[in-house]
Amino acid sequence: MKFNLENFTGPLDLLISLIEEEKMSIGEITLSKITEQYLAYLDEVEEVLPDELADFLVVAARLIYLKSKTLLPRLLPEEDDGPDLAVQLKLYKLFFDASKKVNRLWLSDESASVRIEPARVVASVIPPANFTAEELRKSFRHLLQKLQPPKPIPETTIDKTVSMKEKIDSIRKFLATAGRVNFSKVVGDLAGKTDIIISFLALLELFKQKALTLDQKKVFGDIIIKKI
Amino acid sequence: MTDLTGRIESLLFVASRPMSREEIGKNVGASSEAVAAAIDSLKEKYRSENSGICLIDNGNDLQMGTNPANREMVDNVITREINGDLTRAQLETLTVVAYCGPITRPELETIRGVNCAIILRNLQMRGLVDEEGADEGIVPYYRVSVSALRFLGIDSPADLPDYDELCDHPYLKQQLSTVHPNEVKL
Amino acid sequence: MTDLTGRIESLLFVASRPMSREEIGKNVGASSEAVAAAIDSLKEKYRSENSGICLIDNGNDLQMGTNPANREMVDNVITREINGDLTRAQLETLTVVAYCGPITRPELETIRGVNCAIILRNLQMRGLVDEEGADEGIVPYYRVSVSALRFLGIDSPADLPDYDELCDHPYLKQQLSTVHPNEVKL
Repeated sequence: MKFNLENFTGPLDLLISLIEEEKMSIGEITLSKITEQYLAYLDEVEEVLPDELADFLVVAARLIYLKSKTLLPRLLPEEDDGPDLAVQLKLYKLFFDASKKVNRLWLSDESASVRIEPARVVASVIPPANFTAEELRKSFRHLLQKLQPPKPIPETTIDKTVSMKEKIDSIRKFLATAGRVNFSKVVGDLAGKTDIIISFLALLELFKQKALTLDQKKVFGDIIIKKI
Repeated sequence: MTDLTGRIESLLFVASRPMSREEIGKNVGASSEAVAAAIDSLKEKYRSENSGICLIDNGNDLQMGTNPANREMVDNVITREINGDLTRAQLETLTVVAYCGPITRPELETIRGVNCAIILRNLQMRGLVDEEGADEGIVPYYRVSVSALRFLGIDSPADLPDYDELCDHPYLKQQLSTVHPNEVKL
Repeated sequence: MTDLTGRIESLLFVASRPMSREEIGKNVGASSEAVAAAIDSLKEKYRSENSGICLIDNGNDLQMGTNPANREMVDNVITREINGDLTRAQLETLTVVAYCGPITRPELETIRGVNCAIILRNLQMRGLVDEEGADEGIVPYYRVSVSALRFLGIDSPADLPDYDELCDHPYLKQQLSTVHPNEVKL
């Protein structure tokens, strides 16, 4: 499948199209269900890095947060959730729909025309009082100030990630052969941050499905995964 | 001289461009309150659906135009302006600015979930969106231009489909309340 | 479409010139009797002494104009449009045309980031900017006029302060390169 970020006007547009594909309504549950498709989508486009990718990643982070919240409802505090993604998306959808109506107005033949007052002969053209070479120079300097390019943002690369489905499969495979495995082994030595996030979500998903038990001896310690 | 309403009518007739309420006040020598009242009565005069002239108002600027319904006939005597299509991103941005304007860029970006700097510049270059306040050193805000309303064939943003429902939707208030003034990106 | 009276009102409004009853009839597609009746009701609409617009009728031709009672105010406004101080936006446009001319409108708008159609028209009307190439069917370009140079007391744009540094400043080049050609609407 070939994806192109430019097909979408932004991350919310992408979410709407994913939700419509699934024929679901906007809500936290739906969002958590399409998190994987959304991340898979971003995987596909990682070869091109348009400026807009940052906005797509912000939404990715919020989706992952929502997803982990649905998987572990009791473990995450409710406060400090930031703006509600579901509300934002519902609002966006209102304007998304309105824009189609606006487009019909735009394309319709009805539009107002204006008149141009015919030029009159003025007795004497006096140069405007503020029309001086110095004013022009000042105006140009002011314009250049506005055009000054912003400081470049430090570049970082996005880690190549696997999809959550792949990760779930790989955890199942580990467990099928060994019966128990450490989380550090599941993610591997070369895993990037996104990879770890996906692995963790996969783990939570399997835990929710009661496919395994989890044990962690101390905070931030390795997680031991056991088959049930 | 005629009364204030008549003077503003004369002024808008010869202006050949959108004129701000402030400029109108200066030209006719009246307070902003008096100008606002006179504009209201002028709008009343041209509101009828069979009026050949309409008064287009984006909340800041005003311009006189022909009734959009007469477009085809007007095309007989003047050259039709070419508007060109809007891209989906332009359309979406114009829609939010039209319904919610005057609106700041951070607010707009909260609604669209995406950086809007380039698209706003695009719309300004096409003359469809006006920027205000930048020269006064405040966070600039944007509103739909009189020309954009003209092309859409409506007199004011309030004539947009479902305007009342959208412009103060509870979701909108909730969403915009999350925008902090210090989040302004330049 | 509006009723006949409204159509004639639209027509006279945009025409900005006297129009014969015959021409009006042709454009609105109505018989001379119907046109005559509609003109009467239109005259009725604008007859009030406080109307800002009036209908001038020499028995054959009709023209829409401003109420003669407002003559002085209208004259002042138009004189100010031509002789008054340049607004900040006008000054900036004139500056870019002076330092970077000959320049096309899309280039100018890319640098300024706003639509410049109305401002360019005003600067041409003031005799400060000349348009070239429109007759040859190419994208017209603009340059500062000879009389503008004369007002400034210089012989050529190269005599403008810091000309060499500013006329092709890297920021301008960068700005011009950031715009995709298909986003520039003419």
